[in-house]
Amino acid sequence: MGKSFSGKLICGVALSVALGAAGFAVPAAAATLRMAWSQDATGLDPHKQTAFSSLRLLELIYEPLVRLDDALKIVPALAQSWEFSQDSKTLTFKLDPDATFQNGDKVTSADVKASFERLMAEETGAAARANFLSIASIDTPDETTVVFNLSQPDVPLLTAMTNINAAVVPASEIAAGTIGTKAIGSGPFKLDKWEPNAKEVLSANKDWAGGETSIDGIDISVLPDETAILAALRAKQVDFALINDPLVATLVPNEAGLRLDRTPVLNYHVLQLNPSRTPMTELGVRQAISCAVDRQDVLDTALLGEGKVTGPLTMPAYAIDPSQLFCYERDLDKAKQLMADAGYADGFSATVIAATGEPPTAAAEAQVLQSQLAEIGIKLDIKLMELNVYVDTWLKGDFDMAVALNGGRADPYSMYNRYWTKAGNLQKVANYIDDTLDDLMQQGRVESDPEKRREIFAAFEKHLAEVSPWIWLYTSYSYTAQQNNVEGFVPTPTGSLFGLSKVSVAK
Amino acid sequence: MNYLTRRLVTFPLVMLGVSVLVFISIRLVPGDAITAMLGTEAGLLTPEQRAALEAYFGIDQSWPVQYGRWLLGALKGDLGISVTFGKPVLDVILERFPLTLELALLSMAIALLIGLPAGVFAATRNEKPSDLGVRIFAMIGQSTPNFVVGLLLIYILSVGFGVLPVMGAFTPLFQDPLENLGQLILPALTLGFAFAASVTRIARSAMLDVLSEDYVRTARSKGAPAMSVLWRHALPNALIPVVTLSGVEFGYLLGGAVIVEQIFALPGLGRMVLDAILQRDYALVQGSVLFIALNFMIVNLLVDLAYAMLDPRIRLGDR
Amino acid sequence: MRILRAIFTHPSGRIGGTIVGLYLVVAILGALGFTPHDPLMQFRIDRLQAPDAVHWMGTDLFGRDVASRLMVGISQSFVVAFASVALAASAGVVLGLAAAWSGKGWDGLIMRIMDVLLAFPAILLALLIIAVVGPGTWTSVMAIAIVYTPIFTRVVRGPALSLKTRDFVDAARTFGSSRYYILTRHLMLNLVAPLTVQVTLALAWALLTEAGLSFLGLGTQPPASSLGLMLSDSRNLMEMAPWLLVFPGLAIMIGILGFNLLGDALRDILDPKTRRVAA
Amino acid sequence: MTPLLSVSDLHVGFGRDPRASEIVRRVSFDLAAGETLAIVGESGSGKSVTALSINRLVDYGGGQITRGSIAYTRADGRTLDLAQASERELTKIRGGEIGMIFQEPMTSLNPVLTIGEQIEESFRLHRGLTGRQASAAAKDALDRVRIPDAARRLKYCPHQLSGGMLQRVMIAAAISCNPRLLIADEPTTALDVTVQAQIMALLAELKRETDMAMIFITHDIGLVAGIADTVMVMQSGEVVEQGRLDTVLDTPQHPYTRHLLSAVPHFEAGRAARTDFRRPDTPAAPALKVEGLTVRFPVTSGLFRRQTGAVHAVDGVDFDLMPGETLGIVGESGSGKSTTARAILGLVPPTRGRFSANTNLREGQGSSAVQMVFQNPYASLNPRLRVDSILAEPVIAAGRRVTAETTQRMTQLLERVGLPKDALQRYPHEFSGGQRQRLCIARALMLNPSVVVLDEAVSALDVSVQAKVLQLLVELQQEFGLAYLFVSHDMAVVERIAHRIAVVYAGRIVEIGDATSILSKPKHSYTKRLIAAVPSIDRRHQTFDLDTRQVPSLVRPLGYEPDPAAWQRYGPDHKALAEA
Repeated sequence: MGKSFSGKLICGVALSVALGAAGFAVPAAAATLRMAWSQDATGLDPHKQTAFSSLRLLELIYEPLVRLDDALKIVPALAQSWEFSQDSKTLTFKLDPDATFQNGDKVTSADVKASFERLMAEETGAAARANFLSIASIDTPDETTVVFNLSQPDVPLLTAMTNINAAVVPASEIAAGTIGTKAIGSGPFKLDKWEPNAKEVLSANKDWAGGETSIDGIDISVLPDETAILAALRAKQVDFALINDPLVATLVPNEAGLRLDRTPVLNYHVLQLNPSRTPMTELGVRQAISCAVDRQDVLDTALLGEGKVTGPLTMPAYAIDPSQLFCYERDLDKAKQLMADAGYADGFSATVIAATGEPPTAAAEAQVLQSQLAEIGIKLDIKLMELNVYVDTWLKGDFDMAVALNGGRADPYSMYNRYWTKAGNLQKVANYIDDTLDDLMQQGRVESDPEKRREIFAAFEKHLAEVSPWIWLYTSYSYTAQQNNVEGFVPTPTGSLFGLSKVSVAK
Repeated sequence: MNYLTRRLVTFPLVMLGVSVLVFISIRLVPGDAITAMLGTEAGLLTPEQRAALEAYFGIDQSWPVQYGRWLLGALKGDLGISVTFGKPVLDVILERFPLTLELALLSMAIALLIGLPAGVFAATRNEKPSDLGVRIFAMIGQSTPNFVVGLLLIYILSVGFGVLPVMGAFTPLFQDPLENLGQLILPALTLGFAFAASVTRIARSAMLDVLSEDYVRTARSKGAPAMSVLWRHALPNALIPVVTLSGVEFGYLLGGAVIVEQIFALPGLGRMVLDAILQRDYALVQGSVLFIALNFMIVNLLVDLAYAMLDPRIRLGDR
Repeated sequence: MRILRAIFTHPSGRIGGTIVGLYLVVAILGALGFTPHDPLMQFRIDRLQAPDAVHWMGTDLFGRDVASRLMVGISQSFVVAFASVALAASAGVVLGLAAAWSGKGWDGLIMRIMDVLLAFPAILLALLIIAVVGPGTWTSVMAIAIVYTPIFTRVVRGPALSLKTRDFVDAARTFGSSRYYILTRHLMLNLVAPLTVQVTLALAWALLTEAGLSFLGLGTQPPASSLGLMLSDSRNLMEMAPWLLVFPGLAIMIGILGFNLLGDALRDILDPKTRRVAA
Repeated sequence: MTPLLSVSDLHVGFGRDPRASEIVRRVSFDLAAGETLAIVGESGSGKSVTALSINRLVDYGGGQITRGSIAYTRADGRTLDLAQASERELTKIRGGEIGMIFQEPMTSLNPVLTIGEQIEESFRLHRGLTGRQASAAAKDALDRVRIPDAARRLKYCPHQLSGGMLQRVMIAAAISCNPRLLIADEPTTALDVTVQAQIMALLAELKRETDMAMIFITHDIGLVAGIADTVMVMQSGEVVEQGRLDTVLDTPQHPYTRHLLSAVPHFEAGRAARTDFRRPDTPAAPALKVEGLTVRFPVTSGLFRRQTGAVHAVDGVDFDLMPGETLGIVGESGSGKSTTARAILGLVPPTRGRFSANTNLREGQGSSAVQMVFQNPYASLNPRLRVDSILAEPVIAAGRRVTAETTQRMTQLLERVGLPKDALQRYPHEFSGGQRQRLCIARALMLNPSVVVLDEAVSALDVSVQAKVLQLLVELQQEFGLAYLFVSHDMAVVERIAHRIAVVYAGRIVEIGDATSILSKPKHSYTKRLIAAVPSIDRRHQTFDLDTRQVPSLVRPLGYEPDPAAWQRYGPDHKALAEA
């Protein structure tokens, strides 16, 4: 009777294999770009969404007035030109007369005004509002001219306007209350279909004022496991992919036919200390921690060296060579001395929080830091938290130390005013401020001369590194992996995928 | 039937318990829809902005009020609106359910097709080498975490053969059966592997028990040939524990195979609930957990019906 | 000790018993710190070394010795598995006995509550519990225990209901024995056999569940190690350093195999019904 | 003429090394066509293994024929050695030429198949019948075993029929293909006396109708007296005596045969009743008095379990029991005799009625004055407790401390019931059935009770052990002045121990009085039927009449009350329920 069993068994297996093989995808050379990422957008309202993953999608659909290019220079988007008044208190934009929304309507100054008013209205609940508080009123002298009247000089405002959170949306959609449910922008792609956490289908916007895209559309699949993304690339199932985990990204170049692009990004990895908690209240202790951390070693271990040690300022225009900063060369003796001077010769215990998988290297970073700080007697207890729990804890400032990946901006003021000004919204997270920091920030805000600004912020950076409320570690890369036949993608340090509008897929 | 009706009466009670449990536990988890959407940027919100968002997400009222409102809606068939999908929860669930159902059915089919013959075969070879072989294979199946199986399958197929089923998408069965099967076969094999192992073990031990029963001896005394003894007399009696196990496993699978869906990027129920929890989409979590619980209980009911079909003592007696 | 002898004369019991015994020894050695290297010591220069004479199972991303971490990981996984199963079994015994003995109202209430827990998707239940309390060894223990409690309650209640009608319980009632005496001496003592079997099988499942939770980042917290955590940490390094996946993978498979074999053997030994089959 | 079956020097072993563990040794016998051989023996004698070796079912139980031959003459005259036959040949012979019926009809039929399917199977296998032909044949087969309404019963499943009916179905299936040999392995042991009589009558009739040979295996030598031509007595795997029925019964040669015939209780129609107790003429305080005991179980239906009726398990039972006296309560399964006993011990709540032991204890509570010994010594001792804990339990339950004195009493009692001294430190499974029942008796006596309720206390024991335990009970009664309430279905056993007898039928006492009087001159029709059904060696070659009456249903509508009992007196201590 054994025979008939095994017979059935073999039949069953053969059948399923046959069925399986038939269903396997054949790599197709369509003009539609097949793309994969592991984290999906969480919503469609460009004013409200702040997650990187949402911004990546919305940047393809909506447009701001101006945008940043790959060198972080401000270039036209919806606006063809702009200028600050002499006193830096008015900012005037000229809109592209060809710009149209995907519903066919022209993009007018009224849409811009309505968009910014929506952004500024408290009932909208837009977090980005904090960056535009200096806007006092908006005038629309004609269809293509918008004038922003500012309550005080605000040089970083223009940089803030490059963010997709300042996207221009149709006034009619605002009135209809459909922002966030329908995505009608003026950008290079139209969103045809969105299944959250599964896939997006985008098609090229033929009427885009920015020119013609060379692909017909983009099919985005959400593959939550990045090894699966790699497998899909290998099987030529995906043309283009975003990769977060350096451990996975470094495997891409080994594969013939695949290319990996990496761009340094503005976001920075940091060990946040909480200076409101003893013993981090002591300057000596914070400095000791800064001296005890070997930033390059953390980078080499947790990220396999994929990144660059950085000070507080990550944008090339302002960043200074880290070697000029306080204790960027590891100095254990100094660290021990500082600890002893602060009265903690025997060290202390503290808890460090980190988010699971956000960034993917968080747990590894925490472990290396734990091992390094153990050498000066600091016993760290690692607490990994689900991202939301982490955010909640972080916002309450309820931690001794936190391993974090914080967002960077092209302008130092917009990047840090929330933390290192006396009125900063996130002072309760930063828990440290002194007059020097606040003064320098206020100066930097109103100064429009680039050279003077650079000096102000160099002083700011040095001081910040010296008082060490946080231990800045390094910046990492954003990775895009692609088949060799995908051409023309230009990445930017903001991680934007806007470059996809220039991409073509060779047959 | 009496027994079944009584089971049906307890349905609403259990559902009520599940709904209270999920309602409270999801709200006890730190973080809410606002932090889920904004991340650390939520710290930039003014109190007014926060209040506006709370009202928008429907979390501005006290828990009892929220629960009452939700329950009233649920009784009318309205499970609320998912904030991540911007659609009624029920629509979202029903979109994801076909995949989960099909995956569960497919894995069960694989499991039964392999497990049942293997178990019966092993039982007839009790303690002989071939029996030991089947048992060890079964145990390996049971003892390998399914994410290991899944990752290995993907790795071997993509590196070794350069082929891979399309991931991240789901084509409904009736639209393109071949593509549909291609998408589901690997996850189904991954799930079916462990499931088949359990079926093999249960079927083997149940068959061993039944083969020592008096009525099997009676059948032999009537001159029934070995095959008839095995399939006609013994198997129907040995099926009850197999049905129990299959029911339980199937019930669990209908709740979505979170890890396997994650690895194979399948838009199934399990991943949807996981994402809903991570994004604090309260209405979606509540609705889908309730839906999963309902499925589980319906499957249990079906298992009871299957018992009745298999065993006249249950069919005809009033338990 | 009779039972030990019985296990080691049973063919699959011998294999299972040996495996579990070996693992226990390794776990105890690991817990006591008798490992080839310090499992937490990071030799970061030697990171991702393939197995060699110094590091028998290679080193991980931090240059830690995989063999040492495996030993500690086994003991950690065992602690989670044993503690959660012990908790679930005790809760199951108390609830199952209470339900079986008191009957009617209480029985209904307890079993409905168990139905609620059973109907709740298990992994989500564990996930929610961990999210509320925060991850950690004891949270995992609690979460796994809560998931398994209804199963143990059912395992206890069934036999307890039938034991309740057995002659020796009737006999005890004719003497007027107290409820406590009957529950402890007549019911509980006789539940030891079915419970033992269920416990060994649940241990195997608990090991798997711990691995699954770690895969989702909710299990044991680094730098401590557990089999599941080692496996999930290694998944993105699978190609660069396959030994990181292979050794913990084999360890978990063989461990679960051991528990399953032992469970099967105990079932044969303790269950008079299958004993008859063997005769 | 060659015999139908000729077994010579049969050895059967079990386990990994069958030769080392032989259960059956040196068994030889011949059986001619149409003859009946009875194999008699106690448990472990190898009688069942011998029978199972003939159709080689022993192979499936892990056994193996290690030596000897089983020459079977087939219908065409060829002889086949079944001990060497291939499985293929055996499948043809099983069912087709050799039929078999088993002890437990309840478990020997497949619960998931209908009666019809199971009978049809034989026709399909051996006669090649299918479909309607097969069902017609199955219906005929049921008719043959006198099952009324056969066509409808074919669709029944086993659990819908009573044990007696099922055994007839078994017989129908076994003889459906007119086998030349029928092996019956204790076919009536699990059945009530009257049902047993019916089955025996059926077998006898079938034997007359066909030319079928039969091997009848039993532990009850009295049972075969009516049916066997030759008898073979087995003990510990070997044949100790064999010969013609009369020869063996009248002039037994082997001591074991003699022991079986003499020491084992056989029914003697009241001649063997005890006479060592006389009720005092003047009214004295009874050890136990039961008045109007009624136990009803609610019958519910519908969603909300509304009560729609009641099972009248015990309906107005009265009796009293004097110190030093045994009252035997006799009846068949479902008659309410066990429920009566359990109600007295407080294990089931009585609906009505009073009973008082001669100590003032609360009703319905277990009391130390009344103790109980259960039927199954394997089930009534907690397998996980040591004997000392088991014996200590009543003492602890009574709220007393376990002292040196207690231990002393344990040892004394163990010695008194005939158990070794070291028994205290052992577990129940280390004892044989008889020893365990002695343990139960010792436990019941721990608190010096005045009344002991013995519920089928010797029914599960081997016949020769029964006799010894009965003897012990009698001795203990005389020694401690105990009153026994002895519940049993076995008339022969009751005869040996009871001073008075109460016959219970459908929840009521139908006849009560002096044991000798009732057993020798039964008055109630049910008592008469019961006594007529008891097999005995005295009733050699006597055939039983077929009687297919069923016990009436005890379910009554809500609020039903039976008529008050109308007694008719037949002597100083003998009364029976008046019959319509």
